[in-house]
Amino acid sequence: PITDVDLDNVEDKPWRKPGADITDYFNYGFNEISWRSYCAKQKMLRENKKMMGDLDMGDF
Amino acid sequence: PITDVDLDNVEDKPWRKPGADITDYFNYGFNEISWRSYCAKQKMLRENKKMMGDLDMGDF
Amino acid sequence: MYLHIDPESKQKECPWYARGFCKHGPNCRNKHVRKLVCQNYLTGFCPDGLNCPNGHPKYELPVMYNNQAEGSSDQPTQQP
Ligand SMILES: [Zn+2]
Ligand SMILES: [Zn+2]
Repeated sequence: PITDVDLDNVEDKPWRKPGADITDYFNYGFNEISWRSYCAKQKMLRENKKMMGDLDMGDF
Repeated sequence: PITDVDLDNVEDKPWRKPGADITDYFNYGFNEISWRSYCAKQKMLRENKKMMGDLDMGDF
Repeated sequence: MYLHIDPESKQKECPWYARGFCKHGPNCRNKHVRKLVCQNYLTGFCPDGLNCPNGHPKYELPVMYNNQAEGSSDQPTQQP
């Protein structure tokens, strides 16, 4: 999945450089912060769901 | 918000059709069942928050 | 923009960028198609699916890219 691309592993973060156009790197108006929180939401909801799968969904 | 939209009111549920990709419709690995329970939970949280807002939050 | 990359090769939409982020930026071999995001899909569900005028940033990459989670190459590996 796309969340495997860790921004911290991208060397020298070219989108931060002067003159760089952040929209060349991030689509949908994402920036570094909002992209990280989107990825966090993906992980959280997917892990939650896995846990919920172990329970009887009828409880919800 | 979209979490208030009842899936039962969505005509012909295109994501159920053969060949349909459910991820075109549902994000975060949701399916019809888990999305319904997520919406119910969100609604509960919103109502809780509203109730709490009526109390003096300084007590918390 | 410096077209040191053959524009002919930019015909294919970049699957990483379509999912929200591509580390190759302007040097990517694939086309970066800018879109508005669908707020419903960001919330979790959009009844319009493929007919939605706004972008649905998917989580998974297409199968042929799955061995390249880091986006190390923009060329798809041909699966047998
Ligand atoms: Zn790209
Ligand atoms: Zn949409």
